[in-house]
Amino acid sequence: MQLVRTEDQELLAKTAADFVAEHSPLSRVRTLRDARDPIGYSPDLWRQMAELGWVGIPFPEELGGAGMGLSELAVVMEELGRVLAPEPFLSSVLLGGGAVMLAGTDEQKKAWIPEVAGGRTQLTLAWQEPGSRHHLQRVATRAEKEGGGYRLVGEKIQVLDGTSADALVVTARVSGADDDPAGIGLFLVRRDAPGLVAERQWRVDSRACARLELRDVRVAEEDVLGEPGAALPVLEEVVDRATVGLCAEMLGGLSEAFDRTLAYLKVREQFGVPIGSFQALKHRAARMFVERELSRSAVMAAAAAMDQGNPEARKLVSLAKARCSDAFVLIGNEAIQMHGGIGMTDEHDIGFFLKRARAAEMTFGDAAAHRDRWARLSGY
Amino acid sequence: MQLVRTEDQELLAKTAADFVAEHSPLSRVRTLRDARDPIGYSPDLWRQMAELGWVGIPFPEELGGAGMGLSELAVVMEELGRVLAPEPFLSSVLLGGGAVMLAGTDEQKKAWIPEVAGGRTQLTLAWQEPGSRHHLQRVATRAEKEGGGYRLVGEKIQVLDGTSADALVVTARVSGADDDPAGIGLFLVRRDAPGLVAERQWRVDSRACARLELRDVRVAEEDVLGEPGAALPVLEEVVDRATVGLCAEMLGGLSEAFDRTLAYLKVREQFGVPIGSFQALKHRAARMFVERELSRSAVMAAAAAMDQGNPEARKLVSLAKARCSDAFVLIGNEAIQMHGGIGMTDEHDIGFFLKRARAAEMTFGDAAAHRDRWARLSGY
Amino acid sequence: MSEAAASRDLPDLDTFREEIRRFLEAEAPPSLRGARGGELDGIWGGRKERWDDKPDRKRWLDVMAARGYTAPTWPREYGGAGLTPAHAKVLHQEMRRLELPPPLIGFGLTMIGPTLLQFGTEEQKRKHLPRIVRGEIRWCQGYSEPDAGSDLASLKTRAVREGDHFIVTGQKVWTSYGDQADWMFLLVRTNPEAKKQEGITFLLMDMDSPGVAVRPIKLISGSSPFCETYLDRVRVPVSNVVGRIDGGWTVAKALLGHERSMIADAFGTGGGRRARNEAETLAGFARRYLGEREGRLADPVLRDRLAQNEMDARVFELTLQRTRDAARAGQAPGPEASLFKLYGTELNQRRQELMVSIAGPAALGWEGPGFSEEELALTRNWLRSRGNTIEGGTSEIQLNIIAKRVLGLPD
Amino acid sequence: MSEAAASRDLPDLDTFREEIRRFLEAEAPPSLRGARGGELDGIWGGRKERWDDKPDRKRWLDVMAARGYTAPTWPREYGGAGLTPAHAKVLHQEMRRLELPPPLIGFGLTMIGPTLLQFGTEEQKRKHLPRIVRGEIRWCQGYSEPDAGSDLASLKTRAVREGDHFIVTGQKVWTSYGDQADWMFLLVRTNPEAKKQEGITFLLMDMDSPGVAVRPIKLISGSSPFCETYLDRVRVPVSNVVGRIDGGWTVAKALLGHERSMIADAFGTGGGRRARNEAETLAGFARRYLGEREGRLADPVLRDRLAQNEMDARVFELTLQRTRDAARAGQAPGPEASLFKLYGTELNQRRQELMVSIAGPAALGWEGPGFSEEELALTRNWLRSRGNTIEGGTSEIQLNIIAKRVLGLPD
Repeated sequence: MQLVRTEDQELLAKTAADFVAEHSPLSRVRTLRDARDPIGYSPDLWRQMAELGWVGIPFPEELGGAGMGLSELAVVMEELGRVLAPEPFLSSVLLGGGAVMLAGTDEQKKAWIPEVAGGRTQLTLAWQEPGSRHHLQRVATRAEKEGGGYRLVGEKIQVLDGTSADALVVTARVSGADDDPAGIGLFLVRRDAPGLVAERQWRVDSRACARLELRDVRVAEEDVLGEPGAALPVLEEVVDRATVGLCAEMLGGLSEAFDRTLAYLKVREQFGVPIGSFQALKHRAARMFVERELSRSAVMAAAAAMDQGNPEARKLVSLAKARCSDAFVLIGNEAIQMHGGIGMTDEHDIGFFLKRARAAEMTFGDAAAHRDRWARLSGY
Repeated sequence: MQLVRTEDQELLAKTAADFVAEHSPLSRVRTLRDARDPIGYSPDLWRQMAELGWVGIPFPEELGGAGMGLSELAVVMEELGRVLAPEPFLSSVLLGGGAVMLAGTDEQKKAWIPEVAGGRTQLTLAWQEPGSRHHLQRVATRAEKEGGGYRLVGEKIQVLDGTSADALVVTARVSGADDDPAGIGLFLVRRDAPGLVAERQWRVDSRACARLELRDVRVAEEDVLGEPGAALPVLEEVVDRATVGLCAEMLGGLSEAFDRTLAYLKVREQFGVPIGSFQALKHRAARMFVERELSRSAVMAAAAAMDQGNPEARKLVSLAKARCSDAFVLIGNEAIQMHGGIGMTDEHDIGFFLKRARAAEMTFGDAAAHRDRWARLSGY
Repeated sequence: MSEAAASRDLPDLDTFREEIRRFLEAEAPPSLRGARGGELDGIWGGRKERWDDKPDRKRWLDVMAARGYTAPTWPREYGGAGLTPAHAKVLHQEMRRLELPPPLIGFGLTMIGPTLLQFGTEEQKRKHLPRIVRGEIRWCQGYSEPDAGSDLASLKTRAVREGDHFIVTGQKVWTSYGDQADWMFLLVRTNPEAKKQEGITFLLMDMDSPGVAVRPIKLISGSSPFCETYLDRVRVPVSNVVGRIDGGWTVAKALLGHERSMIADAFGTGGGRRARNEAETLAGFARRYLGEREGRLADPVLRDRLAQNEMDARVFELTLQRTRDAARAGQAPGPEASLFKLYGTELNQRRQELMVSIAGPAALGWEGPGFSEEELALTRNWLRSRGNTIEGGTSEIQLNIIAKRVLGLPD
Repeated sequence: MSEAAASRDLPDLDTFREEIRRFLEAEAPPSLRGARGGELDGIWGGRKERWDDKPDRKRWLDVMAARGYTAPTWPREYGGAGLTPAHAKVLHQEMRRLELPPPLIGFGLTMIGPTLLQFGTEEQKRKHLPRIVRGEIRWCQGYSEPDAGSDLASLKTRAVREGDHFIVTGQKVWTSYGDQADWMFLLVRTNPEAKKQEGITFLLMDMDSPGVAVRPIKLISGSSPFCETYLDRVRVPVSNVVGRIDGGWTVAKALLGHERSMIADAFGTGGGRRARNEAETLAGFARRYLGEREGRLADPVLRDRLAQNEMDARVFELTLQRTRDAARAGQAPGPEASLFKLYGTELNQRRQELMVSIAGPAALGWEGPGFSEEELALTRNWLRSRGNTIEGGTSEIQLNIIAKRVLGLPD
C-alpha cells in the first residue's frame, strides 16, 4: 500500500480543484438552501461532472465507467467536499450504484450501471429507519413474498437524495426479528412505484434527504438484488465503500474550514495585533493541523486498502471514519470560536462546516461506533 | 449544607498550616523514602498530632475523641496533604478506627477507640487483594468458624501502614463466592497473631504499605467486629469516610503542586521573559485553577454531607473522588511539564506530587469507577 | 434618602413579610401563579409592548411598579421601593412561594439603572429611572462593534459635537432586542486622538431618533434576539452624556461589572438549579434513544459521558453555592466570575454535544418532517450553545483574566 | 571522492546484493542473528567498552568497520564504505533479512559525523571520522544547560581564549551517556557581548581532559543515561573549533536537524512498528487485568480508550509512511518532523496512562514484593514517558514551530 498520489491522481485533483473554483463556490449550498430547492443540487453541474468522467470513476469500463478505484473517487470527492458540493456521488455512485454492482446480476448491472455511470439515472440506498442509528442490521421494513416478487411495507428516513432518485435500493426484511443479522434483502424500487411516498427532509446541513413510506410497494422479480435474506455482508461492503467517499468529503471540508480559519487568524486584529499571534490560538491551530494531517493519512489508507482488497480494509475504514468525525467536529467548533461573533451568524459561511461535520459524523456511524467496530474486528 | 468554613475550622486550618510549616517540610517524604524507613512515618510527629487533638477529631468525646466531624478532619488532612505527610490518619483513624466505630460493640469501642484517638494504638484496614481492584465485595480470604472464633486464610495487599499497625481489621469471607456481596465479615487481627506475616511493600508514592499472608490466623470471639457475613454496608461506609479524608489530602496535594508550579512560572525565564507570560501556559494555568476550585467545592460538600447524613452523601463522595483524581493527575502532569527537564529529576520535589496523585487515584477507586458508581446511584 | 433612612421607615422583617404576603395574595393575578418566569416569558415592558392579549401581566406590572417593587432596592424618589437587601430578599422569597414571575425584567433594571444611580446626573435619574421602574421604556446596550469584538475599547462609532448635540455615526452589533428597545445606552468615540480608552463617551440615545436603523441578526441556529444597529448622523443631546465627556470607559467598566454579575447569576442559582433539573431528565432522554440493558443505560461509553456531565454540573453548582456562602459569611469570595462564565458555558456546550451524541442521526433535523419538536430544538440548542463561549466575553478573555487578575501571571 | 565517483566504483545493485549476502553469511556471528538490536542491546563502542564477555559483538563490529559498513554512505577516505543511498539500502535490507543488529550505534555516527562531513576541517575529518567508524571513540552531546532549557541560545558556559587554547568553564546537563563517552561536542559562549546566537562556538572536547567531571542524573522513574557535566577551566585546543569562532550556532542548528530526523526516525519505522506490535499485545494485557465478558474485553469504557489508543498509533504509523512515500516519490513531505515529535511522544504518554488505568492498583509498584517485574516496569515506563514531551524539544516548542514555520502564523 503506497500512501502517495500517483501523477494521474494529482492531475485529477488539479482538474477537480479548477472545476470547483470555476463552477462551485461554497455559496451554492446557501443558495440551494435558501431557495428550499426540492432536489438540493444542480443537475447541470452533475451533467458536467458526468462528462468529465467523475461519475463513472469506480465502475468498470465495460459498463460505461472509468475503471478506476475508490482512491481516485476520493481525490474528486475531497475537492468537492471543500465546498460542501451537494451532487449525489454518495447516494447514486457509491450507495445505489454500489449496491447494484455488488449485489446485482449481470443483467441488472447492464440495465442500470451505464446509466448511473453516465449521470443519466440517479440511484440511492434506503437503509436507515427510526431508531436504527448506525446498525445496518436493524431493519423493521418487511418484504413479503408475492408471486416472483415482493411486497414492501415500512418506513425509511434520511434517505440521501431520496426525492430526486430515479430508483431506490431499499433494505427490507424477509425473515427474522428486527435486529437479526440474517433475513435482510435488497430491493430496487422505482420512483413511480405505487405505494411509495417520498417526502423531502430538511437537515441541519441542508443535504437533501427524504423520508419514505412504503405502503405495500410491489417489487418485480427482476428488481430483487441478490439473494433475499443474505444481504447484510453486501450491505456492509456497500456502506464501507460509501464511508470512504464520505470521509474524503469530510477531509475536504475540514481542510477548507481549517484553511479559512488560519487565514482569518492572520488578518483579524484585536488589541492592535493579528489574533494569530496569540500563543494559545497558535497552539490550538497547530493541533488542528496535526488532526488534518492524520485524517489525510487515514483516508488515503482506507481508500487504498479497499481498492486492494487488503484484509485490514474494514478496520482502516473505521479508522478513517472515527478520525475524520472527531477532526471535523473539532475543527468545525474551533473555526467558529476563532471567528468569534461573526462565526455565529448565518450570514458568514464558516458555520456551514460545523453543520456538515455533525451530519457527516452521524452518517454511517460516529467515532464511538467505529472505535467499537475496530475493537470487535481486533477481537476484543 | 453550608459550604463555608466555620471560624473554628479556620482556626484549625491555621494551626495545622503553622504546624506543617514548622515541623513537616515536604523533604520528610524524601528522607523517609531514601532511608527505606520500615514504618514510613514519624512516631514523634504522630504523638504531637495526637496531643494537638487531631488524631481524635472524629471520635466521640466519651471515647477520648474531640467529637467533631469529617469536615474538621478534612481541614487538617488538607494541610498535611500539601506536604504529603505520611502519618497514619487514613489507616488508623478513618479505616481501622472507623471500622471499630461503625461495626464494633460498646466493649470493643471502649477497648480500642480511646487508644486510637490518643495516637497510642495504631489500627488499619486490610481489604485489598490481588485482582480485587476497587471492588469491596471481591474478597477471596476465607474465615472458617472455629469454636467461638474464626480461622483466617488468605492474602491482602497494599494494606496502608500494615507493618506498623498494632492490629488490623481484616475483611474475610464466611460464605459465598469470591464476588458475592453477602458473606463478608470484619476481624480484628493483632500484629503478633501467629500465622500473620506482614511484609513491607514499596509503592511509587513511598506511602508505607504491607502485603499480608494470613496462614490459619486465629481470631478470638471478642475480636470479631459486627455480624460476620453482613459487613459489606459497614465496609462501604468506612471506605466512604476514608475516601473523604483521602480527597482532602489530595486537595492539599494538588493545591500545593499548583502553587509551586505557578510560582515557577513567574520566576523561570526563557527567551528573556518569565515563561508565565506565554499565553498558552497562562491558559493552561487558568484551567488548573478552575479544577482546583471545583475540587475544593466537591471535598467540602462530601465532608458536610457525610457529617449530616445527607441522603446524597454517597454520590457526593464519588463526585469528590472522581474530581480530585482527575484534577490531581492533570496538575501533577502539568506541574512536571511546566517545570521542564528539572521536573523530571528525582532531585526536584515536584515529581512527588504526580506519584502521590496516581497512588491516591488508585486508592478506593479511580475516577471512572466513581463515575460508574454515580450512575448506579442515580439509577442509570 | 439614604438607605439607613429608608430602613428606618421600614417595618421589621417579620411584619414586612406579613404585609407582602397579604399584598401578594390580594393583588397578584392568580393566572400568573405557578409560572416559571424564564426569559422568554418575561415581562419586558416598553413602548412597543402589546398588552392586549395579556391584561394580567399588565396589571401585575402596574401594581408592583406602583409600590416600587419592580426595583425594590432603588430609592423611593426615583420610583423604587427603597428596601434594604434583607427586605428585598423577603419580597423575593414570598414571590417565589407563590411561584410568581418577576413583574418586570430587562437591561433597564439590571444594567443602565444601577449605572445611572452611580454616575447619572440628578436630571438623568429623575427622567429615566421612574420610567424604567414603571416598565415604560425598554433599554438596549450599544457596546459591541463589528471590528471591536473582545477588544471593546477599539470601537469606532464616532460622535462629533455640534453645539448642544453629538452627531453619532457608526455601527453597533449584537444589540440584544435592539428591535424591541426604546432607548439605547452606548459607547462612542468622541476624541479620536486620545489613547484608546480615553476618548470614549457613554451616551443615552432614543431609538426613535432619525438616522437609527435596526436589523435583526440570524444565527447559525436560526433567528435570535440580536440586532445590528446602524447609526447615520444621529443627533444626541449633550445632556445625555453619562459621566464625563471622554470619560465613558469608567462608566462602561462599572456597567460591565453589573453585566458580569448578571451572567454569573444566570449561570448561578438559576443556571445551577436548571442544570440539576435537566440532569434529572437527561438520563430519561438517554434511555429513550439508547434503551436499557440489565437495568442500566445500554451504552456504557455514553453512560460514562453522561455521568461525567452530570457530575460536572453538580460540582459547578456546589462551587456557585460555596461562593455565595462565603460572601454571606463575609469571607472573600474564592472563585471569580470569570470562572463561572468560562466553566458554565463550556459545560453547557458539552451537555449539548452529549445530547447530540445520544440522539445520533435524530439530532440532525432543521425542520420537520421526520423529526420531533424536541429533536429540532436539540439541533438549534446545540448550535446556539457554540456562541456561549463567545458572547459576554470569550473563553479566551476569561482565561486571560483568570491568569492575570487571579493568578498574577505576568503580561 | 564525490558520490558520483564512488558510485562508478560500485557494482550494480543486484550484484552488490549477492556480494553482501555472501559476506554476511560468512562473517556475521551466528549468535547475533535474530537479535532485535534495540538501543539497550546496541553496540556503542568507545574506550570504556568492555568486550570481554561479548567477543561476537566485537568481531561483528570489526568485520563491518573494516569495510566501512558501520558508516556505509560516508566517503572511503574517512573510513566509510562510500555507498550510494541505494546500495546502503540493500545492505540494510540484507542485514534485516538475517535480523542482525547494527554493528555500531551512537551519536558519532548519527550526529557529529555528518556535522564534521559538512563543517569540519580536513584535519578534523581525518582525525575523528575513522575512529568513529571503527567504534573507537564514543561521543556525547553538550548542548543543554540548567538555565537554558528550550532557549538553547541563552547558554552560559564560557570559553575564554588563552593562546592556542580555549579555557572552558560551565555546566552541561542532560548529557546522554556522558559517563560512557570519550569525547563531547559542545556549544560554548566565546563572545558574551555579541547578540545571543552570535557569540557561540562549537567545540570538540576530550572527556579525559582535566577539569571535566560527570555525575549521572536520577529521574523520577529511577536511574537514567543522562548526566550532568561540570567543566572547570578545561583546556580545549582552538583547532577543535568546528566552523567559525562565534559562528557555532549555524553548526548547532544543522546538527539539530540531524537530531530531529533521528528522533523522527525513532518514532518512525521503528516507533511505528513498535507501536503496532505493542498494540497487538495491549489487548492481551488488558484481558489479564480486566477479564472478558461475552467474548469481549470486560470494561467497555477502557475498551473504548484502548481502541482509541490503538487507532491513534495506527494513524500515526500511516502518517509516517505517507511522509516516507511522498519523499520517495520526490514530492514535498507534508507533515513535519515537529508533528512526529509532538504526536509520537503524547501518544506514548496516553498509552502509558492507559496501561496504568488498566492495571489499576497493580500499577503502583516501585520495588517488589507484591508486584511482578512487568508491573514494576509499567510504573517506571509511565513515569519516564512524562519526559518524552520535554526532552529533544518540548511539545510547546514543537507547537510553536508548527504554528510559525508550517502555518505561517505571525509572531
